[in-house]
Amino acid sequence: MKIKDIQEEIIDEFGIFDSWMDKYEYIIELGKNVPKINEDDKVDENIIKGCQSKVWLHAKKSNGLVQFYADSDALITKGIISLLLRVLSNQKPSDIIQANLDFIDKIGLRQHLSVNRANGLNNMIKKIKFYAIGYNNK
Amino acid sequence: MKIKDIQEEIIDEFGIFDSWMDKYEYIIELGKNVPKINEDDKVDENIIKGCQSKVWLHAKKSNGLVQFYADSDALITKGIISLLLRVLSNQKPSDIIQANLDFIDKIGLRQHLSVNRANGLNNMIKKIKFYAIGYNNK
Amino acid sequence: MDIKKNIDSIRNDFPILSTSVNGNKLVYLDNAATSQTPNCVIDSISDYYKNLNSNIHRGVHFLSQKATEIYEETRFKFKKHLNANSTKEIIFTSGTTHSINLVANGFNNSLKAGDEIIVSSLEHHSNIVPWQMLCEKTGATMKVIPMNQEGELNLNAYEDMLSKKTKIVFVNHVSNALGTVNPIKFIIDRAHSFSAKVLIDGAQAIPHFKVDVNDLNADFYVFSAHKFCGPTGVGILYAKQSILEDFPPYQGGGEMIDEVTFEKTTYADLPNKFEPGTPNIAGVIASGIALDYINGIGLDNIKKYEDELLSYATQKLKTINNLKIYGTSQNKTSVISFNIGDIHAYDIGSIIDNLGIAVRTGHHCAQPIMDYYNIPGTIRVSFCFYNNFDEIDKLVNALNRAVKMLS
Amino acid sequence: MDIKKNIDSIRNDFPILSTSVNGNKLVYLDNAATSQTPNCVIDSISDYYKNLNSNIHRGVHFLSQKATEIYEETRFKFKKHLNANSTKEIIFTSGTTHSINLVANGFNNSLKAGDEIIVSSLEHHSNIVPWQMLCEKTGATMKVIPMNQEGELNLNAYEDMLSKKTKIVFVNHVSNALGTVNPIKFIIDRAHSFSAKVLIDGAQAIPHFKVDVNDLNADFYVFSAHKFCGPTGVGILYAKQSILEDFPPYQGGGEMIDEVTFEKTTYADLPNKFEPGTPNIAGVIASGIALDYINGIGLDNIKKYEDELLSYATQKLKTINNLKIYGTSQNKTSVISFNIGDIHAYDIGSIIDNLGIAVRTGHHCAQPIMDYYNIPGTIRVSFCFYNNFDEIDKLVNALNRAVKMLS
Ligand SMILES: Cc1ncc(COP(=O)(O)O)c(C=O)c1O
Ligand SMILES: Cc1ncc(COP(=O)(O)O)c(C=O)c1O
Repeated sequence: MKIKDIQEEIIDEFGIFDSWMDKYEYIIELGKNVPKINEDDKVDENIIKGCQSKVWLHAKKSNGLVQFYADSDALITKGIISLLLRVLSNQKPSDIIQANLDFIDKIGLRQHLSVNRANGLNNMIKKIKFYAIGYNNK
Repeated sequence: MKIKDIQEEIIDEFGIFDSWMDKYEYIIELGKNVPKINEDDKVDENIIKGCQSKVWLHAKKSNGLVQFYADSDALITKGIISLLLRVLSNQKPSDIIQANLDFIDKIGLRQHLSVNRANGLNNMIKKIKFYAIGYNNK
Repeated sequence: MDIKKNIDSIRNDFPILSTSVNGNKLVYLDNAATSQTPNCVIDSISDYYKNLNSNIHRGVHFLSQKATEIYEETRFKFKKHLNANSTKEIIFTSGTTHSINLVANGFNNSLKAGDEIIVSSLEHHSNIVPWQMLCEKTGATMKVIPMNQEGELNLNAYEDMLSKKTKIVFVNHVSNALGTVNPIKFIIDRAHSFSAKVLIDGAQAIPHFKVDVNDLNADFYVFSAHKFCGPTGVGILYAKQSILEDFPPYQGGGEMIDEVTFEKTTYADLPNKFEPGTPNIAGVIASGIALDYINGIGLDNIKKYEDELLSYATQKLKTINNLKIYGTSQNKTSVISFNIGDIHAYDIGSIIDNLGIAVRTGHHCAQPIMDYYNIPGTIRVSFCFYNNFDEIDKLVNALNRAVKMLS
Repeated sequence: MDIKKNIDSIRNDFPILSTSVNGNKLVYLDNAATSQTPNCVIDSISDYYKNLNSNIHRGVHFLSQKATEIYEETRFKFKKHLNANSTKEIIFTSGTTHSINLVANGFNNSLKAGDEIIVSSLEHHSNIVPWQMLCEKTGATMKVIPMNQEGELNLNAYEDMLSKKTKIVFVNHVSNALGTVNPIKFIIDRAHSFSAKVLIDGAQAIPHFKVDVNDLNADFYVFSAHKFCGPTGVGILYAKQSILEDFPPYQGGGEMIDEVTFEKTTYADLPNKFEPGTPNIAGVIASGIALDYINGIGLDNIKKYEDELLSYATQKLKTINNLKIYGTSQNKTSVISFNIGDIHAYDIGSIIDNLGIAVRTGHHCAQPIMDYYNIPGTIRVSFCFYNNFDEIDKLVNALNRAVKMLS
């Protein structure tokens, strides 16, 4: 599925919730279902700075697509990561680099989640795009 | 005349002025009539700090009374000095030390003259009292 | 003033308390980070700019004189409140952090390799980093007073580390992360017997109880206006006059000089020597109004009321399963740091924020404490005299709801 | 906006302009010391404390996020206004004086005996004293660009003193005492050809015309909010990113660190590395509103209007017998420094103050200029875009009256 379409899908999903508490419940659910990453990948160089909770991110490339794996010690953060990964994992490097992630604003994440505060969310996106740029040049 | 009585006299004199412009005129007049001090006495150690204009002050003692001599490069300052000296010069050291200079407030000097700003007026009074203390101990 | 009886009228003094957040009425429990501002303080800032605004100390004109007078009256207010000996001992800075840096800089020339300085393990980063920088410059070394599980300092260890090599001891009066009130009178006294100087970081003390620097015999006492209902951008440094006189100036600029030529500059007397440039005039004046305001309520009343809030909240929070409080000293201010099970503090903070409840999560600029407990951070609630019991109930309900969502 | 046509409505934005002083309507001509504050700026401070007040950068809760967001948006406003490359190049300080001290401190480790730094003879004490302190610490020496009777710098002399030994040049964009606009682009360019760094003190430039740091290629550009209709207690430091990255931190504290242990502290990225502790949050946000306000009027319009005020006032003042103007450069802002005969500036200032006219008298924190002219001080009138022609007439009348009384 294309990045744009996945974003549409997420926006639709969030459309059914009336309140932010409900959205939180959903994000937490998503967080609980994120597969744990390998303890070996929880190394310092995979840590994303600027988040209040710890976030580890690493990536692989196969068949021309980039796969991202991420984890966090906080559930809400994990839920957000899972949204990001659902949109950006298993995509072509060039598509990732060019992706315009408007679903974040459309579902109200930016206003409602304090990840933004410490540039956590932006740093995650930046790191994801960095990986994509790296793979694109290889 | 006693310090207290001279102060009363000054308060009376200022009572006849309606406006501060008139008081200024009077103070300036007083300033113009202050005898110049000897150029030899205009030395740095006689300068009083904290005034926007330069103020020199020195003292002598004769017949148990202290005489003060002062000068300034600004006329209004000179006028104010002349009031201070009229009250405090030619008095006994002990009287000078104990003097409660309420005429300054009563004629409105403190509110109206910016000498106060840089503690200039206070520094003058302090220096005068210092001299008196010095002479008192001799 | 009986705060309990007057709590509604006190709350009315703080306009922000009636705003809503995410559709819920704000419950502000992040007072240790910054306190809220009463109308009288807000108005004093507006009044300043509407009637008085002018650069101080050097102007002959009316506004400048008037502003200077009120600025200096404010200095007198703080002198009196702290029971300092002279207004020369009160320096206005831009915050606690600035004050501490000013003091640390003062030791630049006198400290040397082989000297020791002592810090407590309960300190805010602002009372650690400037001293680390000083050690780097001078070659002095830093020793750390250890703490125990209750969040109290180990005074035996402190006594053992004192020696003739000790030059400076710096400890907070109250820990911002745990609320522990440290026995600073004892700490100061022991340090003085080795001729060491003592800086007390009073950022978390001044808002909550009366402090007498003369009685304490502190060499330096520092705090910020924004923590006691004052504005941002103002700090107060109390320091003994004799020490300030010996200290080199910290920053150079206008007002702090007596005469300037390109060959040589002579410095002005205290306190101006340490206040170069245009100060935060409106802020300083408003800080004085904030001081009047808390004195109007009465610090003894504040302490009594906040103690009640603390014990009510502690008892209520303990009803939550697996809730663990960090900082359980008998002598503490109205701060509670805790975690619930192994739920991340940040998850809980986010959810209760959505319910309008403002708390702080994280390391509270006191990483060494977190390292001691081996946790990434805590949830910290911190009360002010305008909080009420109802808000504590709301907090506990919100926490219960968050725990349910996150388990 | 045509200021002349809209002057009444502009004046209405400034509540202080309708206060009276000693029974006369205030005529405020001390704008170079500090400018007055429009309602929108005053209101932004009240609004902050009523709706938003919270400590920034580390809180997860709504208020903290919102305050952080607006604080950082303000940084962006200044980046854009100055045409800087990145918000990392904009540091908020407590004033110009603080900014200059921060920069001088940055050279502590790199400057050494034998190095030279160059100052202009037109500087404010704030741009002299910190560098004298730096010279004392490092053994570097200071050279002074001489001035001429018009109050302009001698650029030939400047070029002659540049050499490979020159490490830093620091000059103001506009002299606060005389109003001279210095040819800083040339000064920067020449300094760079010797790889020297240049600090421009723009305290008196930012309020009066547009400044583009990229075009100027300044290494550092500093100014204060209170000079362009903003609040007291806020300074802005622009500095090239690469330089700031190399600089050691100035003060230690919270927010400026990445990780703290007692063994070792790692510093945060720019700009936080230089903003330890709780900043003047309300003040910074209000400074952004002040910037919007002057941009709303338009700096080109401001310059044009103030030029008219300057030439009208200059012409009017010249009608007074024995009035001598100091600072007669062709390129100057709306500042006029003068004396009348040998009447002391302080006498005149006191009398016209009584008539409601606020001017500054004295050395204006620029003693070296006074030494050059061999005078103790001047009377300085300095205009802002909210002044009008009527006020200039009042000034001249008051001066005439004072002269009559004092002769
Ligand atoms: C040219 C110049 N530099 C520096 C300063 C100092 O600014 P502040 O007092 O805001 O630190 C001033 C203000 O008087 C100034 O005019
Ligand atoms: C104990 C303690 N010290 C120092 C500080 C730093 O104060 P400021 O940020 O006002 O400089 C704080 C505030 O967080 C504190 O709680």
